[in-house]
Amino acid sequence: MVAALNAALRDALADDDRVLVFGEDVGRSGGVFRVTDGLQVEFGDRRVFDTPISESGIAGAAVGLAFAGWRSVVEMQFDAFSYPALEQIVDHVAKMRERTRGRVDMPITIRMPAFGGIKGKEHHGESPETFYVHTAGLKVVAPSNPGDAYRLLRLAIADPDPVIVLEPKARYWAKAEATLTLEGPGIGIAATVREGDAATIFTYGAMVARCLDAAEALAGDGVFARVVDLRTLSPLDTETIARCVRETGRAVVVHEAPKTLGLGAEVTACIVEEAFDFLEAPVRRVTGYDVPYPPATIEHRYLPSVRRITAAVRDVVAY
Amino acid sequence: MVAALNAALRDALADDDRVLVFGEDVGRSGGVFRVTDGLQVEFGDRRVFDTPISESGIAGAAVGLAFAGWRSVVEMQFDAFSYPALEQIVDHVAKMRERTRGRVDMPITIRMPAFGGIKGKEHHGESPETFYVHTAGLKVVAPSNPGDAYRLLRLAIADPDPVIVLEPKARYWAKAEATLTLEGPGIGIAATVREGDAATIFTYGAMVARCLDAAEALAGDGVFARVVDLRTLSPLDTETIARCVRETGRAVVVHEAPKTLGLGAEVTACIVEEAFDFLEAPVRRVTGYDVPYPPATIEHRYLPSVRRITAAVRDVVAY
Amino acid sequence: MASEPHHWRGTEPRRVLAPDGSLVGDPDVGLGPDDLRAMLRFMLLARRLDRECIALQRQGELTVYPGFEGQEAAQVGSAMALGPDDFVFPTFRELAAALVRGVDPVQYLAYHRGTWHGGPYDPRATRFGPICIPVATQIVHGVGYAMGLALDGVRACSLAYFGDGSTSEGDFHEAANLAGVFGAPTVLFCQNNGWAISVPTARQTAGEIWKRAEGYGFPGIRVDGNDVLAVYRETREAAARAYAGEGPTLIEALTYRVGAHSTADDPGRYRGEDEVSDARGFDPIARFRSWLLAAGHIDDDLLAGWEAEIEEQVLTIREGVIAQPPPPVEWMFDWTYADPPSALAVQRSEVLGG
Amino acid sequence: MASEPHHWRGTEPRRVLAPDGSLVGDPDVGLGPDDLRAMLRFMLLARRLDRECIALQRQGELTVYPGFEGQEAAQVGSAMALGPDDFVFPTFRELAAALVRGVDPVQYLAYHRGTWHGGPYDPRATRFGPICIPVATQIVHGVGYAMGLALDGVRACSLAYFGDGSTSEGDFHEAANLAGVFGAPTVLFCQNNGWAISVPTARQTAGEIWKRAEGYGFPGIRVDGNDVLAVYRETREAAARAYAGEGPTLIEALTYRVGAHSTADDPGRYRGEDEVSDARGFDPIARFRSWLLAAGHIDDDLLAGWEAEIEEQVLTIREGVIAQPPPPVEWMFDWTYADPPSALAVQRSEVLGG
Ligand SMILES: Cc1ncc(C[n+]2csc(CCOP(=O)(O)OP(=O)(O)O)c2C)c(N)n1
Ligand SMILES: Cc1ncc(C[n+]2csc(CCOP(=O)(O)OP(=O)(O)O)c2C)c(N)n1
Ligand SMILES: [Mg+2]
Ligand SMILES: [Mg+2]
Repeated sequence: MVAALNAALRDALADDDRVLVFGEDVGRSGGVFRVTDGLQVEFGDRRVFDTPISESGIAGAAVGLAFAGWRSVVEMQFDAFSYPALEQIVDHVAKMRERTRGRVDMPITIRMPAFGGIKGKEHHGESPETFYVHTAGLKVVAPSNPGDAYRLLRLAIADPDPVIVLEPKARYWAKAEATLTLEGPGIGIAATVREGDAATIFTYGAMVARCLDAAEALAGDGVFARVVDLRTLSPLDTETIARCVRETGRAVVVHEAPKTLGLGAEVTACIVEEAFDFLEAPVRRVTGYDVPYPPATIEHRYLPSVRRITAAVRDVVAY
Repeated sequence: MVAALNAALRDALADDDRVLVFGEDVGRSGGVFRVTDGLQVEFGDRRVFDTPISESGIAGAAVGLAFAGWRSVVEMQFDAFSYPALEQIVDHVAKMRERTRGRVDMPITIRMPAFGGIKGKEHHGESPETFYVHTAGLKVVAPSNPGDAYRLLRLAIADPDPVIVLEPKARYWAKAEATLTLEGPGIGIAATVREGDAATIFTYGAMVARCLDAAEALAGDGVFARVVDLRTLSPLDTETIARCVRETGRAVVVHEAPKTLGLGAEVTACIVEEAFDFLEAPVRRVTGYDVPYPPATIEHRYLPSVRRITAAVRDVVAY
Repeated sequence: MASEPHHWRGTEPRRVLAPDGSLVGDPDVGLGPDDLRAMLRFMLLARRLDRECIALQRQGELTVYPGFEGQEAAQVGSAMALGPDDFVFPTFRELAAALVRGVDPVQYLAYHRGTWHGGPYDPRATRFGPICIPVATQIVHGVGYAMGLALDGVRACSLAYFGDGSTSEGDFHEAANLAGVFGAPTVLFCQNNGWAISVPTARQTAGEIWKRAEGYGFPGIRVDGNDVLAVYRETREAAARAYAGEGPTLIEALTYRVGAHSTADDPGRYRGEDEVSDARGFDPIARFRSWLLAAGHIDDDLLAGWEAEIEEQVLTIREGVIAQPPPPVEWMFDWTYADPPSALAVQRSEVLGG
Repeated sequence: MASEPHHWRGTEPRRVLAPDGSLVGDPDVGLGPDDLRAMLRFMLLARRLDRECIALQRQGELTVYPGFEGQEAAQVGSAMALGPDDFVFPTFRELAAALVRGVDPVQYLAYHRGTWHGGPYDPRATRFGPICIPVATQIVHGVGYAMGLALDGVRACSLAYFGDGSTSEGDFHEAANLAGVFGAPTVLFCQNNGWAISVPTARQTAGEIWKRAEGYGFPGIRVDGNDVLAVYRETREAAARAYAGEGPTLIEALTYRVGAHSTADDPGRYRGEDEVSDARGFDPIARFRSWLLAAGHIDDDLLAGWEAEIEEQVLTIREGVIAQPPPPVEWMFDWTYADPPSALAVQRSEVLGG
């Protein structure tokens, strides 16, 4: 996935000379995960540059640059390090278009390695999507594979509105062949990544692969679960969500973020609103727990496991 | 309510000489809403003091003061002005107890005037509860009347864990007689503020009064809606929520925050998990819209109105 | 003689005119008599309009309004020093600067009437950013904008206004540090008016604000913010450095907030009347007017003529403000996204449907 | 002679020992021969342990590890200058300081083994705060703690460590400004090691870090961070000022990060080997050792004896680290709240149930 993201940035820089890439360590070193590798050499240090450690400054500078007609693609080095920028993101990045009655677009892309699963240090495994999905004016995407990563990042950069791109760091090094192309579903469209009719598992990010594993395990027992990769977390693809529940009658939502007011709450509420009559069992949420993200040696007990996912699917199917 | 909050602070300062009150303009001027009126004169400027405009500094200083054995009650001058402190709140205030394996408590109370309805300026009408309810390690309360305000603020201050106190600014000047006492339900306990069996309206903050108006209007038409004031938003009183849905079969959630991943999503998910079999209609959410909080002259079109609430209740009842 | 405002203590500010209007520097700051007169006229209009706004608020025609009486020189002097391509990022208290920059006051006041947030005027056309409430956040925008100017190789700068209290925020620091690192063509313009709501500058910081600049590697300047000529000259020089690629300047303009923080504020709770009446002895308009009179650039007839004109101008503005209706409710939805998601369209029709 | 690290340019730092170990100041910093020897021994232990940790990481026994080779004097000198009641708020790179403060290295390294977050040791007992990753946030804690000391009238101070890169964050500024306003008894101790991951100090800020202090109204000091005696003396004086109620001090200690940012980092991508080998010419241990030898405080026998002892000590630590099992999974739930809500108890039993 790193290569796909890198290609997306390269192509965006090449296609539109108003695109800038900046953030901490994105220039010379090419980013701590090498997502920006080689870009500074190729496009020069005017367009790809390192900043001081200053997340609020980075987000705020992107706002000012937008006033000056630039299209910033900024990196927050890790999920939790976007928190110092929250005021700028909520008060200005998200609201500036409204505040100026459409006169000033905020074509800002805020990338960050997100979620856990890499035995990282504290504050390196956060799932911050709730903060951004709840904030009107932002879009939020979370690709799970290289093809989506390429396309969604490019669409994010091209979007006149600010887009938060949550890159599942646990999938950065996942090997997968992919044609990198702009063709394909846009922001806001979920993908059914495995067919099934017993229940639908809604998920995103690194949990997509895990849910596929769970579905495979279940299939061995004759339980055929559909898996939907939401891909875009805001706006949610409520149509696909409702359709799948109408078709399968049962739903499980899987994510790494803590349960309370994690995205699963919104997906559940949406199912209730849009497909109540078709719902044959309570929606089950298989999520991180309502605790701080735990240390490396026990993070696997925090993250939704194949066992927990399959158990939840069996539960709703047996309901 | 201002008087009740003021009394709670005064009594807490008097009862425990490790309690400190600080924030922007809380000392000499007594706070922009006068919640801290007179406290500096009474307890001196060692214990009640003004700070520079530095929300992250205020929250972070409270963390350091907790290490030194002090119990800080800090004010964020308005809801949106807590955002610059988010990193300190999420990374440290909420997590420090866990990070130190229980060796260092964080008895920090973060008060803020919250929600809209006072024709305020931009960034003065935010409903930030989602950010705090989603954050493990915090408790969140939102009293709707003077009695609860007094008790919950005192309990928050006495709590060994950090508590966010969202004070519904639109109710600051509401006239209501109340005995101010510590006796009564603790943090985590909702209140049924009006009986009814046709449906339950779950709400909190300034919307409690509005929901009561709506229930009154509905009662005129023979529709008897129960109204539950959640009072504590984290941890949610899931028992009361589930019991009410079991008893009334129908639910509406009302809040000012935008719909997507507002608290209504969690309440809905909780209902589905705990009372699915009793649910006779989809849960309806009557909330702020998924837009930035609007300017004063149209905020009444954004906030849940009696009309929108009654319509939703009629909908679920007729379902 | 009345004593200087408390926060003026310390390093002597740069001056052209002494508080009594006498010359202590070179009055040739690069402005001809017409410009000098225009400067005073802007200050007079600003003061009159400011008072009118307070009246409008009391009459229920505006929501909470933040007056700026006493700060006319700081705002008019700095705003006049900018060129047409320069871009201003204001706080919520820069109506005087907005007037100078040609922002339509009725549109500006739509903000305080509660008919729109941010910039009801066109920030691009006026090169005057949206009104900004979360203190210090706009300074970062100013720096980002300036970085953009530098990338484009445009000979222009940005200027962000902010108060003494705002300098305590992390965003002040991040903005200043970024400006230094990127050599951004920007002016960080602090109106130190002695108070941040109820907190005096001395409880806001233990240092002098202009001195912070050295730590960021660029010049810091302390100017008498009630001396419009000095403000003009220092801002102009800062802008000139920016144009020349010499990077940012921090200007601390010492001024005084004569009125309340806003119409919702009661300064009687935290400061004495003496302080305010003392400060009136340093009035920026009186100072400049007395020098202009002495220098023969204006006379009483001209002033009387202006007074009548300004009355009329303010009346027109007043009427314009009062005539502003609330915005169509669908505006709430129409600019959140360039291309609104379908769920938002549903919410929009719910509102319009009733 | 090798050239000085790039970021040492500018104001000459305070020194007792020149880089070659010769005296350029008064070596009587208030330490007797035993203390001086202890100082060197801590530095030697720290370096040996640091290298062991890197080995442990390579062997899969630790998660990502941030080495501190080259910074031993900055850490040991400053930590030794503190009294038992003083409280340290570290970053993630202060293992050497932790050793001096008596933190059990096995418990400390539990953090890097991934068995617990924050402070696996007891921060209260050791007066050494939890390891802190979000840069600059701990500086604010140091200031808050110091405010608490002042309220209690205790004769003690806090000291927060942070890097050059961390000074770009808003929290650095808010901490420093609060410290100034409240006259907090605290030491803001910057280890300027020239790099923040891949970004050199010159791209982090255009100013000199120690100069920031003036803007906050308290003293700023630039010290040669590879001169352990100077570091000790300056920190001790800063602490003494704090004890005496004279408020905060900002210390910029010029040092150099000889190794990678962490075991996950590849410095070959952004800096040349020349720079590193040049910097080795300013090694803090060699400098101090050579002076101690010359002054007759140590001899080769003693050093040889230490070497053997340290090998053994490090072996014991190594074994202790490797012996550490993952924590019981329920720990995940046991300290989130003093009094966990019932929903969390349900989650806890779900985990324990399988
Ligand atoms: C982030 C943030 N915190 C708090 C406030 C509330 N507030 C509004 S104005 C103000 C005082 C600002 O003082 P100063 O910067 O000196 O500007 P002045 O009001 O004097 O023009 C405060 C605290 C705010 N607007 N933004
Ligand atoms: C708020 C925040 N942003 C980004 C990071 C990622 N990060 C970890 S260490 C580091 C560099 C720190 O540099 P410096 O302060 O000089 O300390 P050093 O690593 O040199 O000891 C960065 C950017 C972080 N930990 N916290
Ligand atoms: Mg001010
Ligand atoms: Mg460094």
